[in-house]
Amino acid sequence: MVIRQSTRLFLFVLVVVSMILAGCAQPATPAATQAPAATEAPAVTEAPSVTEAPAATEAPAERKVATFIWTQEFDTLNPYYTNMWFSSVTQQLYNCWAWDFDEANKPQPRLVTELPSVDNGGLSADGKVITMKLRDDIVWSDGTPITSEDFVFTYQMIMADRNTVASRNPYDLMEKVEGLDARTVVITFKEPYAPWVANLWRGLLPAHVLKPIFDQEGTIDTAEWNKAPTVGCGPFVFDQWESGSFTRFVANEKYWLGRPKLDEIFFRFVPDDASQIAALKAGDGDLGTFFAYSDLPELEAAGIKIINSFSGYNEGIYFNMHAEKGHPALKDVKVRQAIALAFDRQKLVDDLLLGRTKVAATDWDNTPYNDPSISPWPYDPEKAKALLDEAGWVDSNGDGVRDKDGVELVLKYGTTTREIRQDTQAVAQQQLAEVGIKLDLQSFDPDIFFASYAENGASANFSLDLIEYSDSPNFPDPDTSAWLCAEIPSDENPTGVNTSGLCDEELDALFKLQATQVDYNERVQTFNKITKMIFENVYWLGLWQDPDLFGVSSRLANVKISGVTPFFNIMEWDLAQ
Amino acid sequence: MTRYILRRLLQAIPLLFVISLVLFFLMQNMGDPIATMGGRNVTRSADRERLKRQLGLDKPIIVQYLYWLAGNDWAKADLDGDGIAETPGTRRGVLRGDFGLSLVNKKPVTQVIWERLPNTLLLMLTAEAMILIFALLIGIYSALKQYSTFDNIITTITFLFYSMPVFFFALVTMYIFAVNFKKWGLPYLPTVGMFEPTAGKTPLQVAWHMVLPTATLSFGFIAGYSRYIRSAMLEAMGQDYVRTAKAKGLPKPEIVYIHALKNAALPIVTIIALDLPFLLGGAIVTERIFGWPGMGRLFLDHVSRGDTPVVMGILMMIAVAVVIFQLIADILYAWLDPRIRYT
Amino acid sequence: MESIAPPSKGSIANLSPDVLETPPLSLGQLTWRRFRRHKMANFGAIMLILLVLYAFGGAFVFSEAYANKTETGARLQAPSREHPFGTDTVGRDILARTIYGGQISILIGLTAMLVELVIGVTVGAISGFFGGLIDSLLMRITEAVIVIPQIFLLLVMAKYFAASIPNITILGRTFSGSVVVIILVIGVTTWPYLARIVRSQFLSIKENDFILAARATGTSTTEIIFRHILPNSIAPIIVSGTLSVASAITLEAYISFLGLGVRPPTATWGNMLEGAYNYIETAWWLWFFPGALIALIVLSINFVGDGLRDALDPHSRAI
Amino acid sequence: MNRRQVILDLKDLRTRFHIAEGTVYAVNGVSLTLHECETIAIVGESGCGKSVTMLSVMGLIPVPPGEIVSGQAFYRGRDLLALSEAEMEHIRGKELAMVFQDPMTALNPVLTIGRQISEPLRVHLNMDHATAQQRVIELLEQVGIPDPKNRMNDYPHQFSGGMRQRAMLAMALACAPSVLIADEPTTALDVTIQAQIIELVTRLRDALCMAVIWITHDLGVVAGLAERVIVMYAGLVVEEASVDELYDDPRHPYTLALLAALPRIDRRRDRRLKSIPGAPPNLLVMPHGCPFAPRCEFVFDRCRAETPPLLPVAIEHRARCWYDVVNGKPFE
Repeated sequence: MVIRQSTRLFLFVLVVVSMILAGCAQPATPAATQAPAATEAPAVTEAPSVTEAPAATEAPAERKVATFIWTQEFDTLNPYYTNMWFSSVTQQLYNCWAWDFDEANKPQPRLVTELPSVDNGGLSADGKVITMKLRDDIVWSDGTPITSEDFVFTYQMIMADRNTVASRNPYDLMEKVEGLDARTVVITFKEPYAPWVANLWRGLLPAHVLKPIFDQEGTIDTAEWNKAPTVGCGPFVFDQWESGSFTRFVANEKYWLGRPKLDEIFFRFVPDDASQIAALKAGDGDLGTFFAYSDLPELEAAGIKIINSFSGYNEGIYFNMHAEKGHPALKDVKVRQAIALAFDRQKLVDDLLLGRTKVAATDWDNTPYNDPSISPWPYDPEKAKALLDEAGWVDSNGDGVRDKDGVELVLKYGTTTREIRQDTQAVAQQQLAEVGIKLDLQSFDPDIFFASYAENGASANFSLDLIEYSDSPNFPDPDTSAWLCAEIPSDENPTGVNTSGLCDEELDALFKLQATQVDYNERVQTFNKITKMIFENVYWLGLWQDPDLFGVSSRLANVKISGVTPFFNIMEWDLAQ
Repeated sequence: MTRYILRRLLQAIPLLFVISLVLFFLMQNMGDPIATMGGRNVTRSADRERLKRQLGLDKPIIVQYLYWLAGNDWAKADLDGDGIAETPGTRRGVLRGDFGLSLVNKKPVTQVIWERLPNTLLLMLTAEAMILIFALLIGIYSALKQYSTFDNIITTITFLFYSMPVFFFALVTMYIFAVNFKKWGLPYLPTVGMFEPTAGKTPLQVAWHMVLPTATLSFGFIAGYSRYIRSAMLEAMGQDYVRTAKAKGLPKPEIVYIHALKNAALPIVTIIALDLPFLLGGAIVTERIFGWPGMGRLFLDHVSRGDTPVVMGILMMIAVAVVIFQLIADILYAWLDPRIRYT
Repeated sequence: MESIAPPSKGSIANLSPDVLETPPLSLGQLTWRRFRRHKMANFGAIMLILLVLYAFGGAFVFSEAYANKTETGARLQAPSREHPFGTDTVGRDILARTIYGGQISILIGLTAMLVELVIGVTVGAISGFFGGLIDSLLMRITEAVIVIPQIFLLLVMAKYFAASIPNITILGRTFSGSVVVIILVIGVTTWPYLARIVRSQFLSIKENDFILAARATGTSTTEIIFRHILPNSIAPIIVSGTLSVASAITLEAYISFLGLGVRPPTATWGNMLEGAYNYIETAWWLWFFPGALIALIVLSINFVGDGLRDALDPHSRAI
Repeated sequence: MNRRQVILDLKDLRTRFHIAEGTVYAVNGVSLTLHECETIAIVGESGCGKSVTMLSVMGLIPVPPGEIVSGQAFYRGRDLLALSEAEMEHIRGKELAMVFQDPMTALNPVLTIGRQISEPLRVHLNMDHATAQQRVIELLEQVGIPDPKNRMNDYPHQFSGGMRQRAMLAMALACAPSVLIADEPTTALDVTIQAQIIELVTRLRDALCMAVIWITHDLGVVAGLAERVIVMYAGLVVEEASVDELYDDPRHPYTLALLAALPRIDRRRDRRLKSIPGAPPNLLVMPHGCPFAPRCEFVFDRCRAETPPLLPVAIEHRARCWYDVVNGKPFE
């Protein structure tokens, strides 16, 4: 009797618990069994038979596992569906470029026997036709040979209407891609295309895996391979990806440049910087990246080696010089020069970036097209004041802010919410105030800041006067469309990328010219002219060279990092003895 | 009863419809899903235009909503940009169970959510269990010992926890138990993640990693709930029927746990039933701080990339759950309280 | 023989019976008396006054320019005599920033509460008073807002408005436009609970005899609402308004913490925490002071709200 | 003198409540005796300490804020006030049972009537489920609830007010207690039901030979029910007498006033009902002097200075007054 009662005592508690169980366990259980089944199934059937089983028999000793810490999770593992830094950088592990780049950013043939050039007949004299000779020994990780068919298929996939690839650059500039034979790929451009070395074949899609899917579905958007590329062509093969948690890659036994020395690379997704630092210091991670500069001394103290990998990113300020929407002051070169002179960027780099990098002089610092004779504008506030006076901007109403014709020299300065950028804004605000320029600071989420003109993106709609960011998508090639007159965003051209709104005919012509100059030396000449124009007119003001920071633990040996393809020699990485 | 349930469910349909419409419109201005994010490949204006076309983002918003709701397999899309719509759509729409594909990773939204849901449920249900157990213990005890030293101390502490923003609590506990304990050579708790990658995803590892997030999630709620239970119990204990029960010579536990608690439980059960569906959303802040791979982080990641299908999927899932749990709460209430009957 | 306790014990014996009767107190006096007896509420009120003094009085000690003055050479300094709360990532004085940040945080709390009150009371009053179609329509809208978890709605809305509102200058101070956004977003997402409370108050009060009497004498609808019903339902509105200030301050901190809050250089306690989060180990003073201030003000307001709840409760047994 | 055995004997009971505003002197030295099978009535205005006195005896005063300062309550020779809570649990409901004023609130709304009645059976008599069910049906039958077999599964809200009070009675009578304390059990009911309940209690009392303490503010209902009446004012017994004696020969001005306020069909029509001027005293202050003095029409100086003792005024009749209402002058 009493027991009966006491069971009913907590009846309502039980009800709640059973509600939880009934309501929630139901969906949870199938998910728990299904989700792994979906992702693991291919891994279980294929990967172990290829990699793990032999590894287990040959080397019963300890597996060499390296743990990398990424602060963002991959979006997709299909190299053509992503723009994301973390995804793109990881591609060197499980996928392959026709050639990747070494730590000096020199191309290294991987799938081809040698880099096409005019001398070896790989490049036609007019620069339109590129002929690639493939190696004989290249195979996918499941043993299928890699042939010209894969290249043609990759091209087709990029151009297919129903594939939402991230970028068609430069494939939509091509006339055709053909496989002359199994080992020869011929690419024909419509116009001479100078930056081909940097932009061609950044990844390869396995025709034998994806073609059946494409034939059936009409798209490879939803192909399982995008999430679980168990067939790859890199030194490692995809093994497992648990959403929000980790991704595992294991050694590719069939890699033609030799089996990697590590057995496994484990990517851990840690969304939080502080935890990344803690994990690295504790030895829970062997490699991490995207550090705040202030964390560097501590990391080094803990024995982490910091590698500054310059990947062409140069942080700088774009001036809004749009004919109608720009601030009148910014159309005057003297005002722009004054801003350059009034902002002590060297001190900024020394203090906020701990002197780990340099003030950027040009948008092309660290690329092979850089003009080394140019050095940044010095800090000279007195001269800045003189220039502003000269330009007619004086403080006529005594409010501490210069004005001219009733217009106050108040500039809207916008950037993303990244901490270092917001900090820079605060410093700039104070320093420019000293010469009588007032800054209104604004910061935006990246997707709002970089949204297009059509989406009312802050960087594209000319509502800001100073726009700070860094961009170097073609590295190591300096090609950029951000300066072309035709790229000025407008209602007619809602996706334009010229955030300065500047249309300088001479500059425009030079940019168009360089894009077709297949000859390196000629192109360098053109770029030097471009660089000089931009620098002297202060069309762009460099803040700092923005390297990718990698922290590598002392456990790892043979680590080299490239600015373009950071993990180009990942197969040689090893655990230190 | 069946009629009542049916009527309630029918009433929910326009509600969900309005919610989805408003959210969908809100989300259109949330940022450009195609915006480059420090990209390594060029997304030129031509690519932006093409992607907009392919993803249907060039359509008027009402059409986008219609496609989202009812699919577009009855319409044709212009994918090659020649101005002629010739390719039939493939989406079946939410009404037919197709929440679309994530703009970020092209996975079906349902799969994206399923991948994270178990993690969130694990964390949240553990937290909810802790909350219930401790809130009941504390609430009942401090109600029975009203104005005792224990009650006063607990009241002060619960107010402290209740007022402390979650992140502050998380940071302080992390600083003490993960950072400083390690510094002092004490057994320390892990800072982030669901398990040590080296140790693997063992139950022990997961449990160990759940300590701080669970505590962070629980404390505020324990404080809030126990206050609530305390006052509900105090009210119940002051009722005449409790005096009657006492006058009958019933032993104290029976008075407290049957006569008082059963009455006090009514509002408590309602509150819990109404709070439960919000657990599905995970705790955004807690999951972010402790790097827990759950729904809250998923939401945050995808909101920041303007991934409308996933964000809509998460919000609609929660909305549906809330509607259902509200109904469950009402039915439960009727079941617990014989005075209420729905017709 | 029985005897009453000796007269000496009754020291109030000389008082006449009339005096002994509890003198009638106005609602305000009664509330104040009850509130005064609530120890935690008193503590909260005093703490709150101190915090407001800190945020607004501190402005006389440090200028806003000083709060925004960067000194990159002195960044991330631990608390010292010169900078009692240390310095932040660009060498700004955290003490001065918590003062100016406090102003914005308190401002956000108060104005967001006002927005919430205006919407919530209007919707609740209309809904409760008129009933019928208007009521069910308004209540469906209210439900629609409630059904989405607030923090989700906040994030979506914060992003929605993030790009659209420029900086504003009031009284010579420039506020990031995001302050307005945050105020609106918090106000717009928190009102449904208040609306429900007000509605149920209206529903029960409008059935009272004195409302019938007022109607019978031909009192206008507006007058009935504003003179008769609203004053009678003011207690729960006051309590809920008080607590809203606390929750608005917390919510601002949440949004800021998730990177969608008030933009620098305008400091708030919330956005000071955001950047600090990466320095949990290396520079605890970055997060500790703003975090503790938020916790303290929210605690104080909750105490005051609790005290008010007890003091305004007509059923409260305490005299 | 009453020859029956004394079953309940209260001696100088004093109960106070300590609340935020001060101390409420609720019961200020009450002594009374109750014999087996006897029915007494305690009469007084609301707030005069009738209920508190009985709740103190039952140990149902919430402590804190309540406090029983002194006194004894002997039940069959055992001082109830000295018993532990556990010992009291055995007496409450079994030996002493209580029926409360408002059966709506006094019954637990979420438990069935049957279950609530069976509780004392289980607790005190260790009955098993089936036996207890059977007994519940009998009890319900006894108090006149039709179709008890089905009605026992109803919830209180499904019962009418009178039926609820009958159920309350059934619950109180479950273990056949020696003393039944009825705390204004009919106040919330209408007159016909009131009469039925009174009739029921009388019948059950006679059948079970149960002592009954009937607390009421209505002297009218006392007449046909009680043998003795105790009039209370401000936590004090002011008059005590047999029913007839009290009606015929009231000695305390308060009793006089109460009777005057009572509509009586045996009085002349033209006599107007009199209300008692003033309000009951504020018990936040320890009464000094006669507590009724402010409202008394016979008041004189001594009343305000000294509290009168409970003096015998006739056989088995005591009153607490300095004034001899019979002779119209103060006592010597």
